[in-house]
Amino acid sequence: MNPAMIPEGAHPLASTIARFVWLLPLLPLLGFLINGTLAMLGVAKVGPADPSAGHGHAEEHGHGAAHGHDDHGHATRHKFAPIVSLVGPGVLVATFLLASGIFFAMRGVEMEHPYIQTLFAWMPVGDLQLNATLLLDPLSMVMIMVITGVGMLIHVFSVGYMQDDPGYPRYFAYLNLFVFFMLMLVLGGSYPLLFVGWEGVGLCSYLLIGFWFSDKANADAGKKAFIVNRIGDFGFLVAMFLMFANLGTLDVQGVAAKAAELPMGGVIATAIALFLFLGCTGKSAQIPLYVWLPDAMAGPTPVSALIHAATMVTAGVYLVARASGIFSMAPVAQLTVATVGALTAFFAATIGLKQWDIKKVLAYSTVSQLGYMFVGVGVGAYTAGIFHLVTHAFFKALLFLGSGSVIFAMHAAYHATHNHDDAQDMRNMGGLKKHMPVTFYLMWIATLAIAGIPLFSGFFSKDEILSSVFARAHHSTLAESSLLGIPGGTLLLVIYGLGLATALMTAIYMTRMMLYTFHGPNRTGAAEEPHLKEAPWVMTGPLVVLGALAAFGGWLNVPALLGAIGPVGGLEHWLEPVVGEATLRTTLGEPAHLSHSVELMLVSTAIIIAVVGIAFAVWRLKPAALVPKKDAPEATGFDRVLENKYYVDEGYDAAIVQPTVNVSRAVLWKGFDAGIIDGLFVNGSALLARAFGWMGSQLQTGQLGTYAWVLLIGVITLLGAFTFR
Amino acid sequence: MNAFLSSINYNAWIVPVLLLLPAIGAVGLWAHALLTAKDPAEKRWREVRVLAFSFFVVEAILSLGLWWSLDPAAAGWQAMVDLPWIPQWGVRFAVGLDGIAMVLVLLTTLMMPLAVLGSWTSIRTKPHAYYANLLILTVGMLGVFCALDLVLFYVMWEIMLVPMYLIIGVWGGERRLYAAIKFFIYTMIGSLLMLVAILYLGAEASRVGGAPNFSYDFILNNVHLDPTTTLWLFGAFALAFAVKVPMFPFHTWLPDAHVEAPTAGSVILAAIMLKMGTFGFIRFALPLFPGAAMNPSVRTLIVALAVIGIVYGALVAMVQPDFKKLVAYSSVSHLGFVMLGVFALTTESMQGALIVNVSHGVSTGALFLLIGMIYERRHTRMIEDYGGIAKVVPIFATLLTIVSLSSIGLPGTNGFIGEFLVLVGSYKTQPVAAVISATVVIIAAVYLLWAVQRIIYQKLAKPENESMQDLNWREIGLLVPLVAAIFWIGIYPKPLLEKTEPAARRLVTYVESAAGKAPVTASNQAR
Amino acid sequence: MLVEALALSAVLFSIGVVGVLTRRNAIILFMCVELMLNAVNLSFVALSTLYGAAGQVFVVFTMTVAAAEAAVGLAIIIAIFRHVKTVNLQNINLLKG
Amino acid sequence: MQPNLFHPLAYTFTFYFFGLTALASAVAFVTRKSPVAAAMWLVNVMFCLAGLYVMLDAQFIGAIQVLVYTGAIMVVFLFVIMLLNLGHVSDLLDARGKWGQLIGLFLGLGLLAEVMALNRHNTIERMIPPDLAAKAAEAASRSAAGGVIGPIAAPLFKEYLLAFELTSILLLAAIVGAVVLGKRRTNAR
Repeated sequence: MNPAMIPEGAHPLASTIARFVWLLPLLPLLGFLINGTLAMLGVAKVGPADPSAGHGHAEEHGHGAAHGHDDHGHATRHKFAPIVSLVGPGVLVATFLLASGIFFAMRGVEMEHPYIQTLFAWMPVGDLQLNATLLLDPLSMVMIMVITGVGMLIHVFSVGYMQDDPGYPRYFAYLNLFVFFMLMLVLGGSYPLLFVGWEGVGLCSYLLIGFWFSDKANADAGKKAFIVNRIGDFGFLVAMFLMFANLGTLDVQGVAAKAAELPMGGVIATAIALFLFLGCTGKSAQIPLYVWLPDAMAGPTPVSALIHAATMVTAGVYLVARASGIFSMAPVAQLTVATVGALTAFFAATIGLKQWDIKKVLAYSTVSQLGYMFVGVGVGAYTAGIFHLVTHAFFKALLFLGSGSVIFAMHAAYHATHNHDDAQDMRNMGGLKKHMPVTFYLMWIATLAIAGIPLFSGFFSKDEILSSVFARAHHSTLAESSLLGIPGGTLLLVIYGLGLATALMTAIYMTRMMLYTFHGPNRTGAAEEPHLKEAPWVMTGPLVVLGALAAFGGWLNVPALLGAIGPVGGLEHWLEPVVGEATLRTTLGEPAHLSHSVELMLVSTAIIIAVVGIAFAVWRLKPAALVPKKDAPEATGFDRVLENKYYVDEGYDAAIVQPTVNVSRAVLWKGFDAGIIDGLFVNGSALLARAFGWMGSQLQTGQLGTYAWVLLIGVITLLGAFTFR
Repeated sequence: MNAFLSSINYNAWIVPVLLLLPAIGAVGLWAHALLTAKDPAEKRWREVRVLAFSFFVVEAILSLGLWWSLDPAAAGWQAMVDLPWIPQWGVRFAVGLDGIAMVLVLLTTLMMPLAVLGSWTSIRTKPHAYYANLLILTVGMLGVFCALDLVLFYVMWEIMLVPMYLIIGVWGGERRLYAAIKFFIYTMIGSLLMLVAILYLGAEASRVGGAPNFSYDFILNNVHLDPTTTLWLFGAFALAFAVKVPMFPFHTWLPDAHVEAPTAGSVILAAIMLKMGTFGFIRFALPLFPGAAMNPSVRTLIVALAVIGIVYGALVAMVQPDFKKLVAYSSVSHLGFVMLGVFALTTESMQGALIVNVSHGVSTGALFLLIGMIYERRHTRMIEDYGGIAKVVPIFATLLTIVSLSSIGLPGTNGFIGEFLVLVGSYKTQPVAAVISATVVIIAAVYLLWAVQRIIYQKLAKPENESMQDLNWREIGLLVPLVAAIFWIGIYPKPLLEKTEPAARRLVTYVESAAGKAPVTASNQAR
Repeated sequence: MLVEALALSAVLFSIGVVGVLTRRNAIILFMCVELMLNAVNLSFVALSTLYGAAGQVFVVFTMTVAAAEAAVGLAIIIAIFRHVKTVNLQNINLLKG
Repeated sequence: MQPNLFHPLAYTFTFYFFGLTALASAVAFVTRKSPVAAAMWLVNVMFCLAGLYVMLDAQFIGAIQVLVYTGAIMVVFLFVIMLLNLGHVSDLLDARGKWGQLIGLFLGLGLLAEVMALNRHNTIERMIPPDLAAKAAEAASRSAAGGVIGPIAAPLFKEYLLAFELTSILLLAAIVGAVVLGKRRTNAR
């Protein structure tokens, strides 16, 4: 047992409601089981006793085939829809209430040590005594609140968005299963249990991206997401082997304690940290494994909001924060994380500038913002990273759900006039503020937040990250170490520069999206325009709540400079017991502080960047000049490169996927397996035996002459043996 | 439960009964064939099905007692029966079980009824012979797991071959003869070498102990060979088992045998018969020749072959057009894991190997049953003949997804536990091999998901697929226990691990200690 | 004179063998065989001068055998001739396996 | 070997004479185109052999040779040749191609060489006892009880009686065989 963990019973939380923490993941699991059975009952029809006997005649399967038609059509609402609408979101509401209960219990208690709850002995093998343990501490509490909170809102939104979908119960079953696995990930007390959640969410994203599986593109996108995630999981697995082999334990607490004893910047700590980060790049879509996230937009929009914006993709950031004990011992690894984060942020932002599909814009914006978070946790400012994670969850979920209601309206319009145009392309939108005022205003709040306009949540979290990067550039373990020859200090400054550039571009492409979708003339088409109307209240309700959170989210962790607004450093204080020690270790003992004037200068540059970005976009972009997608001109030059996302997908496909497939087909299977082993040895030896047989048979020509010859040759050889003996 | 078992003196008679019951069953079927010669074929077919199934069910129920009656911690053999069989040659009918063998025996006895149920409606020609073959096959397999006498082991090893040859050869697919002959000759060549090695050991034992003696314990404790002979004998045993595993270069019989075998045949072949090879290594090759097994060059060779087998099997599986061949190559990859686990020689990796053994049996057995079901409906195994059938056969699609995920090794299912333990365990002694084998986590996801997607997702293009029937209650009842096992081993493998832990730990310490010292002074610690 | 007799016997035997190998006519083939038999008889007789009359007795036996063989052989040739109108061994391959 | 009046030169001369003629006619026999000529040369060979037998003290065998071999067997051969009208020359092409003859000849010589090589330790010379001439003379002087045929007839009917009877059965079988084979099939298949 790890010394740091005090026995379970004695923990202050044990007496409070927190002891029902195991109920948190259980509720969504129950939701999944109920919805799952409802989905099966609705669709399945058990076959006859003798399967091969009678072929089902067409009409008997009529109803089966009927509901297989176009998924968005106005099929009859699924017969179990009412029950599912209650169970699905209901389970989330219950979980959220329990979570807030635990949250308030935790606020009233001094959380020196995490609350460990052992469920059962999972893998008791040799000296790997692995138990299924849940670990509840301030960090996982924050994540639980985000998951259940935002998750609940998105479930409610989905009731409206997916109301006419024939796979309605199946959708909520998967969504509940996702929340279950996400909670397992966050509550995992040991890395393998965390890994169960880690791959579980990967599975759910596979199922949900490929939800409308009858279309090959969606199924492919799901498969691609799962496989790229698996590449990341390979890294996670190897990290676990390293931990077990070198540190002897796989429990989160144990590993952190043992890591502290390792030499600073030692090979083991760096290796474990780097492999863990490989896992994070897979799950949180950083370079080089970000390719799956844009394709993941093939799934329903609420899924993109929940999984590919708010929760799953932030799992990587959570893992780095959770393993802060190891990362803080490996400055080189930290620098790698920060650099990759900054590069991804910048790279994704450039692509985002030229995307036409509204969800693709938001997807690349997510990849970019995730890069920001990794910069935060990479430089050891775990609180800043987590703070940006939380605020990002609010405004990005709002943006996605907003785009969801836009798409919902566009679909309704196109469906009314049986027009099969692309409902997600901004070039077919325009001037929607007249038709969807609520969504319009809320989307502007989110845009201002993400751009970093002061008093909105984005400003506080983004500024916190940038200032912590600047602070550590002068005085931290990172500044002293170096990566690939570049000294840490200059590298951090470069990262700071990239951060500012990304902030500028974020402001530009977000305003571009707003202008093209809501402002300027309407391009949907004269017939369709009257059908464009605001989404029902069940969808706009959650938008309003998210809008409030996006606006006032900054209040959670007000920087000292603007102390007047609210409690200074709320989140900082909250996460202190979990990541405090690791943060101090990176900043050489005393907390990083900047002189008043430097901080003022940083804040003002950030504000100027945001304002300039928005102004530049408003001034340069002319929504009126846009034409609908079907007659839009082919992009040329660098725009085309950006639009086709630097041809990275095609590059991967040509460089890795096709060669492996072709090599394994031509060389390994046909060449080696069928060719050498089968052809040469197995069938070859059979051929040899047959050849000898044939030679023998040639002697039996039936002619006396031949026999005489053979006879004589025998005699001669015999005599020869005697003569030469 | 234990009280009841000991009251009926369960341990004393269970193993011989387990071996004899199927034999009696086979005779019974033969008698049934004679008696009802005149009845219409349909009626006889239904009767013999039920008769055979009842024999297998009785066998399974009887064997369940093993789970409680065997105390895994006790050293030495359990449920031991030792009768003289051929006194002149010193061959005894010695059977007994330990933790490892018991788990595999249970896997066999519980898998057989499912396999029979799997081919309930698909086998109509000459049913009596078919089910008699399955019964004799069970005798062979159980005999191999329980044998404690080398000659008895060899006899059972051969008994196992003939029925399988007939099953593939008579009730198989188009190229069944080629596949059956190839399977037979491949295994036969391997096992002949083993016979030579067994006889050599017997001779050596008679030189040491006076009379010729093939008993496993006697040879284990008293026969000490110089390093070179140990290497040669180990080579002979290893070849026979390598063909059976199948390890990398000797695996080409598996895809053909699987593709051509009928559903029950390939289920048994995958679920149980492939475990003979690995069980052979664990029971015979390692303990009898620890010196050779610990010899660094031999060990690196076998680990290298195992790793190649893992990655090669996965890569080749990716490009197979035929779904059954794809699963066959995936078996090569999974069993490569077992070999890696066995030869990494740490308790975790050995335990992991045993779990992969069991979980591969469950998942691949279920996969083959599923393939058999759609084969019965559409009579084609080619992946592109399907597409989008999730809409038409949702139950099948859900079950196929669950079983494929367990075969990929998704955490929470049985595949993950086995693979994780093998990799974590073998990282300590074979770090490079473990990391390379870990990459197969990706390739496994690629080949199975790609195949599953092309079968159940995408557009429902082909008209024949639209009229497919979903699974009937028999088929669902058949798969439910397997899916339950998948999640049980995945979430709460503790009871299974406890059964095999002591035996695995003893094996690892014995091999390491025995190989460490020169063979002459090997301490004859009880098995 | 023994050595010369045996040498002559060997030469005659070889000529007989060459005859068997080169000729295709069944009758001539037979005659060559007869020649080989005579060569053997010669060596028997030559050696019987050393080892007593047993050799000559044996020659008597070989002669009877030769006679029997010639009779049956010629009968076969006639039978074949009646079928295929030729005794050229080239085309007679009824023995083909 | 019979001491005779103009021993040893005359004896050797006649021996060589018979030997060489036998050899020449054997070669001629093999190379003749027409079977009839071949048969005649074979008869000549047999006559020379008969002469040699007589010179080697095997008078009875010489007589039998002339009587049985040349008289009976060769006559049957000629008879069959005439019966099947095989006499015409065209049959020579029955001999194998040029290559076939060359290889046949080469193999015959090879066989001859090997037989001669067997004698490289002149085993035969060492077999001849030094006093062979004296012993033969002494045996000849003792007038054989049954005359010249006695020494053959005695063992024929004593030690080799069984063999003798068997040969008679063999001859019977041969006759029956020849008759059956020779008979014209009335119901020709």
